[in-house]
Amino acid sequence: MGDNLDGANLNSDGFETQEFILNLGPQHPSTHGVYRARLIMDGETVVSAENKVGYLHRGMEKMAEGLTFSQFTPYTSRFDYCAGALQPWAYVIALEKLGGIVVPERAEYIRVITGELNRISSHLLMVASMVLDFSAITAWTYAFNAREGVLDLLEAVTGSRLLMHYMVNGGVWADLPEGWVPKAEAELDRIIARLDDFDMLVSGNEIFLGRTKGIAPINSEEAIEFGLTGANLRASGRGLDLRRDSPYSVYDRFDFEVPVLHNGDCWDRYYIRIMETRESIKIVRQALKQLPGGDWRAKVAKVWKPAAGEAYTMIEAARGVQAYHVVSDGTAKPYRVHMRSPSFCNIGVIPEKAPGLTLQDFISFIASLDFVLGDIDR
Amino acid sequence: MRDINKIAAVLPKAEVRDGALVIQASEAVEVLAAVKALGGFALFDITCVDRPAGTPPASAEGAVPAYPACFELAWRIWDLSEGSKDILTIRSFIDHDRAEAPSVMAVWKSADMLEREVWDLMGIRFTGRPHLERVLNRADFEGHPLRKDFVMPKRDRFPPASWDKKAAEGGQ
Amino acid sequence: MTEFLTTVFNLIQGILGVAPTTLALALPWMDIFWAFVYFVGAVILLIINVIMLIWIERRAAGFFQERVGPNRVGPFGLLQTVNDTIKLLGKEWIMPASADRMVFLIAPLLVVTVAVTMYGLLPYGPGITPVTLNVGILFFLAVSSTNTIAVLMAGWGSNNKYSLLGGMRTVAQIISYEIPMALSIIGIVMLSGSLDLGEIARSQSHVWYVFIQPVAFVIFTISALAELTKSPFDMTEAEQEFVAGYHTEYSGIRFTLFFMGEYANLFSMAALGVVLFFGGASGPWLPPWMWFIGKTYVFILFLLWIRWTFLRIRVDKMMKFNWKFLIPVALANLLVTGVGIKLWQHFVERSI
Amino acid sequence: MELNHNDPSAPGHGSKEPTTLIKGPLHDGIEAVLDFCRGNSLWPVTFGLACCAIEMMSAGGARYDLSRFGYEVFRPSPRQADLMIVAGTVTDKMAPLLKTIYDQMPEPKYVLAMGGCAICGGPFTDSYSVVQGVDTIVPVDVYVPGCPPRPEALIDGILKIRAMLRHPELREVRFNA
Repeated sequence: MGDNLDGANLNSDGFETQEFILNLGPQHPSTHGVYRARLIMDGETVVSAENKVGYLHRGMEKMAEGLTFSQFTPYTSRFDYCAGALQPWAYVIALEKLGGIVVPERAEYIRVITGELNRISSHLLMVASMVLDFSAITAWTYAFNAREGVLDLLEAVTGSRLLMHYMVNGGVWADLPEGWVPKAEAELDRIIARLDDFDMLVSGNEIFLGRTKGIAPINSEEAIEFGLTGANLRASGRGLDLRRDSPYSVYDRFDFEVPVLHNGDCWDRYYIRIMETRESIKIVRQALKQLPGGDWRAKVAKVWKPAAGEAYTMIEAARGVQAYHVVSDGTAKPYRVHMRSPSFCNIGVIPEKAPGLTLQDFISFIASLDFVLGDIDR
Repeated sequence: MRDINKIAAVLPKAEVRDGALVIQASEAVEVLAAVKALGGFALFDITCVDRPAGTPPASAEGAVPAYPACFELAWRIWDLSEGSKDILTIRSFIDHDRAEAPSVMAVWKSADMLEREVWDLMGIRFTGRPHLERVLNRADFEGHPLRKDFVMPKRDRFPPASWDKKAAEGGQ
Repeated sequence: MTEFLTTVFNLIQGILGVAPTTLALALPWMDIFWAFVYFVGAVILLIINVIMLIWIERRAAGFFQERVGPNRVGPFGLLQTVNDTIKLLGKEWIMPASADRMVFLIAPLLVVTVAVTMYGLLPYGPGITPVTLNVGILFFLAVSSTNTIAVLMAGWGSNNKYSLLGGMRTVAQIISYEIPMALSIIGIVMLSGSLDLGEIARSQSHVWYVFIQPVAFVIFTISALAELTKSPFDMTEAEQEFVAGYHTEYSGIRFTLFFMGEYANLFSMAALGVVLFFGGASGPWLPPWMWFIGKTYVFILFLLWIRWTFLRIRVDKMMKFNWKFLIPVALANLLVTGVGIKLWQHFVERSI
Repeated sequence: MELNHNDPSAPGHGSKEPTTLIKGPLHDGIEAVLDFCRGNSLWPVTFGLACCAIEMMSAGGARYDLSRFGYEVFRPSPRQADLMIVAGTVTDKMAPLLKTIYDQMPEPKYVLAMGGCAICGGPFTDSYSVVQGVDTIVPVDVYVPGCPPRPEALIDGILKIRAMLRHPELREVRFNA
């Protein structure tokens, strides 16, 4: 221990205390991947925290410059790997904007269906891994059971469980399989039942409330100041949701609510995911009802060259507002692709809010922010 | 979207070009603070495009005046006001030789992570802010990968010899 | 089956009873001989228990989590733990270069020693109490708290921050929760009028103390969970915070010893609960020792049920809960018990 | 520190001599029993890097239930683990730490490279910051291809390690290949 003690000082009782550095991560059970926090601790209290990320930096933005526009589409799903079907959406919208492609209506509906299903699976993963940080392994399996149901549906459509290369430039990669719609409707009931099980087991649990209520509250001004988006922002009392406020795709045709909670503490950030999951299920049900026939993919040339220009598009992804800045110089390869990742901005709030939390609170805090390292590090 | 011309009217140092505000990089703090004072805005993203001399600059509507070689740095401001959830772009063109811009961390705290990212990947040095250090790449990484003149390091099957014990211990 | 087991048990008992005389051992040697027999018995019981308990824990976890659990090695996966233990025996021993050697090495041994000692005190049935002490319960509590030292030694000796934090937490937790546990036991002692575990068990021949002292039972269960560092009080390991707590740096057989100690303590603590609240080895039809083991396992399953349902509590809330709620309630319970006993003696017993 | 595990003289490669007091058939017998037991209780270290880690979690979940084989004991501390599942892309920044974790594990230890990235860099093999396969850092026993591999594939990969332990001749194939 002796070598990284930062210096001794006296506490209020006159005892000599020493602060020490604790490296939480990159290999740590509760950092959800390779996130590392460099904590200066006084006993079990965090004095200051510093984000150390980049352990999963794969240099994808640079790689995009060496690939064609459509070759890069599958890479986009590797950014936020917990929501692999939802991820390429902003990118393909950017491409369609650049190339002036009109997406068939059926494709838009299928995108909404797969995207929302993917949001459900992503939120379930978030609540599951959050309760796992409180060592609730049983609750974790319940959430994973619910998630498996969603993944079954997605797999039938996209052919993959996690990283779906499904949304492509001009539509979706394939049509819905035959007989999928009634199956999906039946499965959604089961998913809701499993979600209710989980909700009953965890949400009202006194210990869970004790560990999340009032921990690291972020008010809406702070949230905006730090660039928080998505569910984290909505848990802070600011009901911003691009799906409702600036509808892309066909979101203006669905009737759904944007849940808002006002305390901005860990419990709110947790519970808003459960609420959003229910809303997403609503959207999927409506989309399945309204699903039109027709084509599912616009005609796009194999060697596709958009006009020179740039597009900046944003969608409401699972972890917040995600934007793509795609610059084209008129060739088949993108000149520059930049992704504004919600997780990267969300973790900016950690150093501000961490001081004064105990280590256990810090764990619930970072779990409730729901970041994904692929999204942060790119 | 609020009318961009109205916004520009209160910002004496900005001109409207291609649906974006174009400013001198050195005035960024002033302009962004003025935008923030209008209320209902949040710094959403900082993007940067490297445009070496000779490449045709491009923008959505019409062409950006041909700068010889520049970094096209853009602050993307999210308009949060009711009913309009759009992006206000404040752009500035920075010389290749003096890749510098003032930090807007004092205006919006979300700039902290974003500026570190732009520094790491694009090599724009943001002045007037603490700990501008690499955020994604290793501390001993050479170059800024998203620049167009970045030379891909030659990689063989084996990891580079630059790993030392210090890196293994996680000390940066 | 039962009769067969009883016969075998009696046979062993007979042989052991005869053996010293046939060997014509002098009296002090006889004591040592018996001590050795009890020691071996306790160790065997401990090992069987640990194997069963880990299997039960994993299968019970599977049951609660809508899955199967280990079922490949042996029938129903019964030999999974044996398999794991043998594997751990064959693992490399690692000691960190900067560890405090002696402290690091002694800690796991101390854990098992404590566990074996506690096994020697339990009244498994009439005539099968290895060591009868008239201050049994005090000795039991005293020995069980020695665990604290072992954990602190492991945490300190590893020279690892996670270990040290985990160790310190455990010390704070175990020491604090000993108080409500002792207070809940005092009520039982007042009712039975004895500190001897066997005597306490026997005094429940009419009614189990769980019905007379329900509050004490709840307090005992909660503090037993805390003493055992089982969820929701599993602060020691707290893998989501402290990687593996005090045994982060232990590998191979030393880690196994910690693991064994943990599960052995689970049994002895549950057995203590059975002695105090469920009439010990009493019961109809079956031989007493079977009743004892059966009751203990039911109690263990109850503890595991709690464990697999709840999440981990926050460490400061745990302390607050102890000092501001559990101890006052335990003291109030003590007061009520004392007054109740006095009133009983005054009105009921006198009238009889 | 040049790490080159294709070099036969490097530590961790197949050419090392066991140093033991017991020799001959007794030693072989003990090793056979130990290997059997090792195969049935490969405890993985909790170590997820990227996308594949989510599938690793799924494998531990109720549907795929890794616990049937006794492998569900995910140990957070590498000191108590037998198996490192490299689930995801290894970057230059992460690689020294990965090596450290491998070094912290007690022998005998096994490495499973899960997914294309861990095998050879996968789709990111052209990137400036990605290690071209985890076998350039640590010796790998089993490769499970896929992007990401399904949980069944992961379980099959772990069972391949078990098969390798039960049939030592398979190990020879690996080292001679």
